[in-house]
Amino acid sequence: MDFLRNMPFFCIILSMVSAVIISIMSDRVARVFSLCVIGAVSVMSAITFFYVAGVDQSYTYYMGHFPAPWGNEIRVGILEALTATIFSIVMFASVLGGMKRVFIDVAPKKRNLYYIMVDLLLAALLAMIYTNDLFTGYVFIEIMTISACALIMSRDNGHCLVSAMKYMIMSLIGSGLILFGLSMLYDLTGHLLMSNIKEVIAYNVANGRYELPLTITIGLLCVGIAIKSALFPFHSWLPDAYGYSTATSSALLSSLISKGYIFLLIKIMYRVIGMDVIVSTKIGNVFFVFGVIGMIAGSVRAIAQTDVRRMIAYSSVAQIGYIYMGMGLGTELGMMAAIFHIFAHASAKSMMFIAADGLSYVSNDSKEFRDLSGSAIKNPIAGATFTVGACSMIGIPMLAGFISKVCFADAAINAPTVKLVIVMLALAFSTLLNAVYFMRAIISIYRPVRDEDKGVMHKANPLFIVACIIFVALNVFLGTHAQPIIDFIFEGIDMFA
Amino acid sequence: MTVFHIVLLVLLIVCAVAACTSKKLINSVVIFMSFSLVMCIIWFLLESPDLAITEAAVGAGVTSILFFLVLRKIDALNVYIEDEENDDNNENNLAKGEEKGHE
Amino acid sequence: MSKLKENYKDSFSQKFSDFMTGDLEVPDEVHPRKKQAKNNKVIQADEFFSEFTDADDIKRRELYQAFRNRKFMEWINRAYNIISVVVAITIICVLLFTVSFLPAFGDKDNPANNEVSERYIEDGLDETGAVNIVAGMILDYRAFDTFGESNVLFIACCCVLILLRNDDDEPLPDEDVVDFRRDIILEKAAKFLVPVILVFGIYVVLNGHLSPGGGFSGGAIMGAALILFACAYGFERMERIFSYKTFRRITFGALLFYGLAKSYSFFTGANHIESIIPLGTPGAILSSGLILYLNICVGLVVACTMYGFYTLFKRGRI
Amino acid sequence: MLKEIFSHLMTNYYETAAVIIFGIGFTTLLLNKNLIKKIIGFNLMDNAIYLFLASKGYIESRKAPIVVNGVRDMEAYINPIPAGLVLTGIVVSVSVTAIMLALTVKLYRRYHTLDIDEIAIISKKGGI
Repeated sequence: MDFLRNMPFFCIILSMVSAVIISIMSDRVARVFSLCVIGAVSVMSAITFFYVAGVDQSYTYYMGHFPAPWGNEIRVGILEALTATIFSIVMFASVLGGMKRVFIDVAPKKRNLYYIMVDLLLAALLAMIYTNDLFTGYVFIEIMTISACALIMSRDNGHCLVSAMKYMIMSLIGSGLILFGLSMLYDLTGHLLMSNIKEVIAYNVANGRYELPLTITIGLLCVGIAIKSALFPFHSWLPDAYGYSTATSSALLSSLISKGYIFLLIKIMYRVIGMDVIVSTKIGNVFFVFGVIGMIAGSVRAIAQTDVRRMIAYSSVAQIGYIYMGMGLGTELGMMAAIFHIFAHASAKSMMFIAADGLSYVSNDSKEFRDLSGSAIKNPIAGATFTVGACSMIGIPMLAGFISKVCFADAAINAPTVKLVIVMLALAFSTLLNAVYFMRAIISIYRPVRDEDKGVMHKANPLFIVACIIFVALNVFLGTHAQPIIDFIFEGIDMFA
Repeated sequence: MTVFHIVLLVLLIVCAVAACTSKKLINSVVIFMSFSLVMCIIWFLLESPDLAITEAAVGAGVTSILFFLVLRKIDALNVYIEDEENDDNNENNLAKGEEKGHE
Repeated sequence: MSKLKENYKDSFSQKFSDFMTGDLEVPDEVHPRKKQAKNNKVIQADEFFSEFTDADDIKRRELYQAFRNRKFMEWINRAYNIISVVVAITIICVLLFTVSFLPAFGDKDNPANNEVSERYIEDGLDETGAVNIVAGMILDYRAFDTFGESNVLFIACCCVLILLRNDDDEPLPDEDVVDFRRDIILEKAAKFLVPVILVFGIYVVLNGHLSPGGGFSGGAIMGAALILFACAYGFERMERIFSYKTFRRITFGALLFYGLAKSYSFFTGANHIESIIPLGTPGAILSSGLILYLNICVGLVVACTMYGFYTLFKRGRI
Repeated sequence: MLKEIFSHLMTNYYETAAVIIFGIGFTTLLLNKNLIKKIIGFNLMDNAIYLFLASKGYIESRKAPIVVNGVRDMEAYINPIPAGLVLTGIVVSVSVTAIMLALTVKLYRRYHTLDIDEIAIISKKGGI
């Protein structure tokens, strides 16, 4: 049992214990310590990824002295390690980029509490990616919900408190439904460990026992997670939550938290209930329909926004629709396209929130398009990052968004013809809508500045520049070196079951 | 023995309905406290004493204290919630509640 | 050509170019002049809010009433109520219909009574040393969940700190002074009750692995004892024994010990190294390995958090 | 068909009661606009789910899972797992209730009302 196998365990425990340690630090030390922890976790996740890719099969790691169905267990595969690496890199860059804004928005005494939330969010994300036990997943869903709510409300103005309350109400309904589905699943199968549940469910389905309760349980779990990850009909809390909180919070919320829930849903589909049972219950079509409607409705609402952050928030409603559409196709290609889009959207969306914050910092803290005009000339780094993020979301080649759109089209071709037509139409129409509102944003930030305020070029602080470079590098890497990542995703999916 | 179980469950449902439909906020909080106590007895009947002690100490104890503190903090101890139709009645109550708070 | 017309302002091309450049004319009453951030200082919510007099409240309430009383809104409210009742009833019927298909309540050969619970009951005493199998299961078999669990409490306390804690330099809220009237009856009762509750709480925590109870319930009882003491004797005397500094140190120490002890046992378990923690004779107080110390840590965290909730809600400062 | 369903419901009467209370909590959440009532609705929903989960572990005529004078065979005790899960759940619902109550106090200090719709409209139009 060589030493490298302990890496995921070290990541989770390090981020949890560091959250406890930060509680007695001052805010400056807490900021640096939290950044080091996130950096260390991303390095360790990369090491785990290369180790698992080398060994080429997933392994389980006992949390405690007792084997799986009795004690807790985490299971490390290629897909989990890849997701953990990309998520921790995105979190590192988001926290680095938004650091100055956190020190403006959050009250002086409460900044180290903010960094406790960031670390526990990382711990919850890693635990949800790696866990092989459903109830551990539920406990860390709760930690993620509370820390996300704390990230929203840490900026002390009226809008944030109202959106935090709305977010709390919607998420608690979601986690209530998840716990209800989980307890019914426990009642039907007697296990909480994912692989054991799958065996008992396969046995039940084989000789037709408990047919109806299983479908209801799948329905409860899927609706619960859809509410928490803001799929189309349940997305009313998302624009306020992302639009008004500090830059780092909205970057973390939009790119990591909703993706953590979707990753848990993929794990439930493959490892808890089994892909064949899921396809037979036709739940995929529900995701497909809501995903397509979400794509169109999210983009249409984004056009009508005059506030740049609410526009980006509505566009992430559309992108979550893309992911659910990919999952709804039901084929392995569709799932691969959905997972790649999780990575592409995570890197592009947080980049745009951080860049939008840099732009509004230059145009006296106003987020309206009217005041942002010409801000990209004053703050070129933020302008360039915003443009790269927007182009990646539209799907300009050489960037991550383009590859995910190609994967979606590729998956649609192999899907049944009805879905093929719908996907192609939805892709074309939604890309056009994306282009309209993102181009408008880019045009307005690059408009020539009126002569009287030809202010001096704003020198962005070095940390912001480093964060932007990491974001652009990650996006271009995902865009150009996509083929190895797609192969790893395919291997990961086979290893997942 | 199951009759006792059923009686407690019916009492639980009655408490739940009463907690939701009661007009005064303080009534619903007190009824919710009794809901937790009945729940504590049910845990005991379901042969899980750990849950009984935890529910009694945490559910009935601390949650109710927090509810009363919040009601005290926002001077809503005597707020009377009408149905949506006659909202104006609710206004002067809130206003009345406020004056009493500021005396 | 359109520029020559005198009213080119509302011609289509001008509107479209306005739309493209985000220059939309926004009527002033939709976006009333927002209060500019004074010299970019972070505005404390209450100080910003205190400038609104009661007149503003009533004006704002008319704004809300006008919005609500429009015919259109009445229809929406009635429709919303009907739809929500229908949705709730369908959910209840669907769930009741599923409950009738679930395995019967309380019979022996339910799928839930399989080899998992069999090992907990039969080997629980030997492997964890805890007489109370539930405590053994929580703090040894499935310890990772419970570590996440005490982090949920810690994070909830941080949330309430973010929301309700006003800065130390701010003067004590006036109701704190007015509110505390020496109540002889409460004081005499507390003089007798507080030690009894505290001893009972400590008993429940220490015997967590022998009798029902354990970290969570014992901690809540100790928290209740602290709350009663603060109620009866006021915050000044409480401040001497339990200030914010001790609160932070206790929470930090307990959770750090819990984290390190549990990561030691996870690490030794995963790498199949024999852990050096003795299990002791079942039934004795110092018996079941780490469980007793973990119970004490969880008890301390829960007691501090419950007391912290009380003081933060009561006067915004621990 | 209906008779058979009703007889089944009578056998698992604990789960039926739990689902009814879940429905009551859910209705309270949807119908009431007052924040305190919504929080009470949440607590009802959570307690109902824990009742549903804990009643899964109960087995007729068996004792609580505390080893008494060395009796260690499985027939004597009920299933301990749901009790452990519900213990975790109770603490989760207390923490969530504390956070939502703190939010309610902050919202009341700012908007002087407990009606969430009124708060949302005022915060959108009033701009604070």
